Amino acid sequence: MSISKDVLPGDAIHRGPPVTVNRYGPAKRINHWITATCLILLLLSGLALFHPSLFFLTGLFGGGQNTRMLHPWIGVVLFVSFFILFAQLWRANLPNRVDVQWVSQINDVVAGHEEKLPEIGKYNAGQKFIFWGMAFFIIVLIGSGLMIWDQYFGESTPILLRRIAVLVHSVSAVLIIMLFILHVYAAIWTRGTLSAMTRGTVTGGWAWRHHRKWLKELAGRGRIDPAE
Amino acid sequence: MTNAWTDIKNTDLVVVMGGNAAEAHPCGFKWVTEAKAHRGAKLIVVDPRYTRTASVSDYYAPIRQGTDIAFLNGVMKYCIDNGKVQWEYMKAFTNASYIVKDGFAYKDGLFTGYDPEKRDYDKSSWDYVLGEDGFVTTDPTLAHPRCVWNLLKDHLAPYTPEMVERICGTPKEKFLKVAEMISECSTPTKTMTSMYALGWTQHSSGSQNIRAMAMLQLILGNIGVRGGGMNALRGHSNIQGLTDLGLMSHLLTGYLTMPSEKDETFETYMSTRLFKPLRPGQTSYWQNYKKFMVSFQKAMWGDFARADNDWAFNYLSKLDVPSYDVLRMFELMYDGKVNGYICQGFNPILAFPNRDKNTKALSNLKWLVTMDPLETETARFWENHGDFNPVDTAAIQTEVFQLPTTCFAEEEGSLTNSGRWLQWHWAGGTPPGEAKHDTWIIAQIFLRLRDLYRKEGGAFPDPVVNLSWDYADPNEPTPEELAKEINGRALTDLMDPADPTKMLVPAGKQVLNFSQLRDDGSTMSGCWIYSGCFNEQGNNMARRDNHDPDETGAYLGWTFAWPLNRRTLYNRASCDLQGKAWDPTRKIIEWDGTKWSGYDVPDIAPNAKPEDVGPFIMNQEGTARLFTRGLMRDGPFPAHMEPFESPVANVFNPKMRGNPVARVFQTDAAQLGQSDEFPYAATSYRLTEHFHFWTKHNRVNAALQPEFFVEISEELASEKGIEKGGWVRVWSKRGSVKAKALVTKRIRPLICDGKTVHVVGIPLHWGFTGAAKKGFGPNSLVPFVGDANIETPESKAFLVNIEPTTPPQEGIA
Amino acid sequence: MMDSPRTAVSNPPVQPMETNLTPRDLVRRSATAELPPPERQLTPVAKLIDVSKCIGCKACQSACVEWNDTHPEIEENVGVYDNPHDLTENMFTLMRFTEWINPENDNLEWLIRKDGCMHCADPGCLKACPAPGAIVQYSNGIVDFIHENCIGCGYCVKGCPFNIPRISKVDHRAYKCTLCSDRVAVGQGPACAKACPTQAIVFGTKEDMKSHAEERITDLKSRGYENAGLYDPPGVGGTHVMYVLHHADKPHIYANLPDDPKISGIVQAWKGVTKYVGLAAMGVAAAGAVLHGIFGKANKVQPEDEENAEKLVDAAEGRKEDA
Amino acid sequence: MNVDLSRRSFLKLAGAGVAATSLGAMGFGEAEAAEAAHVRPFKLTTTTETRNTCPYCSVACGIIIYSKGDLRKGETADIVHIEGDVDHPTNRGTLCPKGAALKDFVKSPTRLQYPMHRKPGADKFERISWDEALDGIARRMKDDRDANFVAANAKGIAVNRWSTVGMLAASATTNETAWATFKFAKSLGMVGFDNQARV
Repeated sequence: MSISKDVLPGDAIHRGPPVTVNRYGPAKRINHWITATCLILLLLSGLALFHPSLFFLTGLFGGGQNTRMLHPWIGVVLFVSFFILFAQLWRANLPNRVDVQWVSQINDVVAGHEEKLPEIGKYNAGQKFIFWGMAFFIIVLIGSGLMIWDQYFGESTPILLRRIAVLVHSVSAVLIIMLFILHVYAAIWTRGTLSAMTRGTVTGGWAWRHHRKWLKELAGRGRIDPAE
Repeated sequence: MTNAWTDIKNTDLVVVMGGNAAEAHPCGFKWVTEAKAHRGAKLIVVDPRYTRTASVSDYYAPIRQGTDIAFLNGVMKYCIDNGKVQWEYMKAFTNASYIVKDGFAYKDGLFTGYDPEKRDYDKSSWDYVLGEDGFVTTDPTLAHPRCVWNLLKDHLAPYTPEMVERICGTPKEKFLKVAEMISECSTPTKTMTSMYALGWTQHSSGSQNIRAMAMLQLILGNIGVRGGGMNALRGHSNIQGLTDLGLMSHLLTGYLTMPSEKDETFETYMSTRLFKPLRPGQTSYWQNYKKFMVSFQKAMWGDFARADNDWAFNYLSKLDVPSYDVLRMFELMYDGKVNGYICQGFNPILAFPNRDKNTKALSNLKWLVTMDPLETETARFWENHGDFNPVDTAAIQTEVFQLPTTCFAEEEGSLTNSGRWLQWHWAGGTPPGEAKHDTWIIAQIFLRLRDLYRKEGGAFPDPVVNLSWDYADPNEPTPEELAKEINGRALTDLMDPADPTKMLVPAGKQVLNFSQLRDDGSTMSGCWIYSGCFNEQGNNMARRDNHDPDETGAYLGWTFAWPLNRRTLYNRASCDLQGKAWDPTRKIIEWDGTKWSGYDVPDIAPNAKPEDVGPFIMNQEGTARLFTRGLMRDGPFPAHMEPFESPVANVFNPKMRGNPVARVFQTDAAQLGQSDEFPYAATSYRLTEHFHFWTKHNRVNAALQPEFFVEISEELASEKGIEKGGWVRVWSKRGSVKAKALVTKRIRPLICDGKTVHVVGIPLHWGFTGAAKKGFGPNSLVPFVGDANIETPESKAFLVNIEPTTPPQEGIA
Repeated sequence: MMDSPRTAVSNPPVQPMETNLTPRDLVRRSATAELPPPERQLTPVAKLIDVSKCIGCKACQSACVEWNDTHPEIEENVGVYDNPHDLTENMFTLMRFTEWINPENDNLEWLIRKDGCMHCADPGCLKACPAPGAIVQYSNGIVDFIHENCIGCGYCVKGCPFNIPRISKVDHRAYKCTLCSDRVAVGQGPACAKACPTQAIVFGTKEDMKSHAEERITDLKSRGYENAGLYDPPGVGGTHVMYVLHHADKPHIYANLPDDPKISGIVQAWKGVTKYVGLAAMGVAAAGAVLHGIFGKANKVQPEDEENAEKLVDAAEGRKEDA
Repeated sequence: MNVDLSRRSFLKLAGAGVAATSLGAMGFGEAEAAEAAHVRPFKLTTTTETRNTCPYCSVACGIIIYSKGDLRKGETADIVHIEGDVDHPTNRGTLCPKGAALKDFVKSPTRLQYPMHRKPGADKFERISWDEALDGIARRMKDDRDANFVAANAKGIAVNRWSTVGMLAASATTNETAWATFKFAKSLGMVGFDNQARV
């Protein structure tokens, strides 16, 4: 059962040396980067309106009026973009028993003692956490964001709800930004990860080290192409 | 108004009945709030609706529309029964002590002498007993059973609080509370002011509504005093001026009257107007009628009005009917007897009763001229607007000329306000397009007509070709020229009658005021009561000194008030028989032993001794009339009469419909509805956001009150299944309108004579032109009957039915 | 002549005049931390709305539209007198009508309240505003929107305890009553107060307005309104638009006038703790990441991992070939 | 004539009012260094003032018309604002919702600008010249008066009645216009001549 969840269409191993593994195809990578760009733009434009000391960031968008106008539209793009990604990745991110084990050994994770951890499928619990966290906050943000998108929906909700919405929106924004930091940092800290979203491939060693179960499943299912 | 707007601050009690001052006259109503804030004055509102005036009142009592006389008679009775009368004032300044002829009586809702065929009274018994000296016999003790006071008490006897409740639907305890508050003003140091408007006039018994309150005010001693009076809040900026200047069928200027066919010669005309005093030593100012009349004729026709041609008396029309008022003219038009009509800034298609009849009447015209700064429904009466004006355009053969005029902002001249102030204003803007001043248009038509008569001759050209028109530029007389003509000037040197060597006014100079007018043709004056407005001192209407010594509210240096710059009429009555102010804190004028003087221009000869000369100098009696003899067509006392369309019968005479002497044309009689078919009592009114049919052209006011609606009670709404904001159809025997429903707690059903009466309120500001949403006016529903004395239509009380409906259709049907 | 309180003692000037409200008279400026204290303290002003004198004529609305050159829409009648139906970017003030049956005597009272900006001493709109200088408060108490600086985010709407500002659909800027700051700056009172026929609206120094209110309250009490009082709610630090109410014990009967208005706790949380904690949290997270990056050991793929992978692949290939 | 009025004397007169004390206390009048506009620029600056009277009800409130351009100097005057006249004893600067919006009446899109004519049966107005309109009206009036004038009654008494053409006079024209209109209508023997006071 777990095989079908962990192995996504397009995942494949190229024989080496060195061995490389296709982790994300071009469509997913473009999708990811659109989402990421949107998130960064939202982060910048949102922070500009979040605290006066950051208002200067509106300059990046051509002034306050434009920032106010663009932010919700970028949000809509992000929402759509993210959920196209979501539709493709959610199954691989369903939690399983191994995730519990992984979380219980979080110290080993942080310390880099991966040899002590169980073998991981395509995503570890941390990645899954980020995935679901993103999904959750994006829904919350788009929902609360629509309520305070005064240009179109200003009068469609009562003022109390709008006040709650604005608070929820900013709290969620803070949390998603922290999630974002974690995501970025984890990608950097775990060397070799970035290439998954740039070239679309990781090295066999990376897959062996971090997602051995996924690699084994790929190998087991014969998803191996000859080296170029 | 007998008093000025600014005088209302001096009152102790404001009674708003027959009007809605806060909504229709907000800036005048300011003075009510001032009296409340600074004198602790109280405000009473009696109205079928809880209006915005009521919202700031101290006491509100509901009343069924058209029953004000019963209410006021009830209050008078309450005051008399409880001794709340200002006895000294009433005895000295009214005709209470005058003895009335035997034979005068009142029974079954009718006075003596009623002829149902003619719908008129033989008024010969409605008169005083005259002594051999020609003066009225009086009984100052008021003991004589035939004196006015005792007849009045008899007349008022049926108007008990129970009867008031039965007729008016006003709960007894509310009526008693109002009566008690009013009766407190019978002391010399407490005054009440009456502020009324079309809520009293637009009834078939409208004149008697006002009389009833005037009588109450006389009994309480509130006429002529500061903070008192009868204050008619006139609706338009110069409606007072146009009436003063006699732009009415039965009038000449200054309340001189048009001759009738009975006035065959100038002598007979004058003989019925030079009223002799009915009591010794009284002024009876109309004895000067001839001076004003001759001066008027000289103003009209100059040298063509001479002693040897009876001052061109024959140039004037002689009426064969009491008046060719608007109702009669539209009746004639409806009958095809009128060919042409000129509407100078008027919108009869929305203003006159029975719109359907008006539309047919206008369709019978050969031609119609409208002069207005704005589009009017009248100018476009032939244009189909779906349900809003469902006419057959092609079938209407009336030719229409629509002439664009300037508005207030683009013209100069004076307007007479409700308090009789003539205020000059200046032009501040350039007229749009080719819009022209009314005077230019009138002059142009006149000059063309005069040329045609000079060239072609025709029917009696004399009054036209000989009309005084000696203006610097005949094409457009200037406001100053016209104002000077109204004031009048000496045509020959005027010498002092007391000292023939002393010249009062050299020939060609403006007279000081009407006291200098003569009946020998040596003076001219367009309108005697306005004389003094523009004399050798200059344009007094443009004066702007707003000082008010001792804050009496008089403002004598501000513009000009007629007559003679007098601000409070009958102000002599503010003093007792010794000439001292009834209330020293509210002095207007006082007698100092030799003359009258004070804050206002005395309304009496300056040297007239207080004990000798009565304060009501325009009356033959010198006193005010609680009993009017034959001067009013429908009775010398006000008696309860139902509206022509009433939900209940007249309790005094169930067979009597409406005012028994009011004129009803045949076709209109057939269009009167019955309460079984039309069970609800409707009334019409204006709203504070709008001015008639003008402000619907204005985007701001259109936004403040955008769409036609009717107001009904929650009870009627639930009975009829009508929703707040839903569409309703309201219809009478004469027409049907569609409106939004405004369901409110401010209208509650009344119980009258045991019957539940629902009131339907219909405001009047919408039509099919302008910025606001298209709508209807109440006049579609109003019956074509008028007041018995003055023919003002009964727009305030009529019957309708109501039901929920679908929205009206705009497109051409 | 002066027995009546009224806003205007002289007609507006037409000669050029210096404005009396300058940027140097600001005591608060939205999204601006370091505002130099004003060189002078203007006398606090206030508009007093005596609900008991108001006749609901809407002259204030009309005068407001004309002075501010706004263009309210012509709407429909929906069975009420309130028109337009709500405050809009083109209608800064609005008469709100309530038909209220007094439970004590069963009498109908038609309560008419002029709604509009209250010019709070502690303005929620200004607190919420993220755009520097879009909302300012002068030392005389006027809270004004500086439209050039407004970004149209609508935060002021959420910040306002009275639900007053409205965002224009056309230029996307927030609008509300300015207390006619342009008129006050040349010594004139607001257009609404000048127009008000009964002078139910008066304007002057806040102190004068309070003492005038006292007179009015005394008068109302003498007429049986025992609970007459002044509405100058302390929850927002008092206001520069105050009401005289006949029933000051229950402001809510006047078309939901808040009984005890405060800047919403939610808004306080949003602009207070969230802003600081949020910023701190994000900062800590970022800093933590950086520190961990610098001082922590990166999780690197080891050569043996690559070898293992190759072995795995080879094994798998082997199986494949074997098969 | 209309602008040199008693503003100053009036101010002196105005001693103890709420506002009199208030406005002085607001610091108004102190010279300020020129600074970038902050509040909206005062829009009546350099306009021309004209005293007028509100044309609606007969409280007859004093108003001031503010225009760009001065008629008295022969210029075109475009009305930009209308406000209550503080010097007026009745309204003291206040105005009702109608009066306060007078500018929009003057500037109404449905203000008439040109003489228009509707032919019998036609479904629209057509623009005509003033001369055409005035000549046409005069001709029609003369023809009708000549045809239907009643010079005398059965007894041979001159009655001079013309009842087949009527006129309604306006309720908002000046007294001076009314007097000219009165002379015009009554000299023609037009008996069906009434005004708004009737209703």
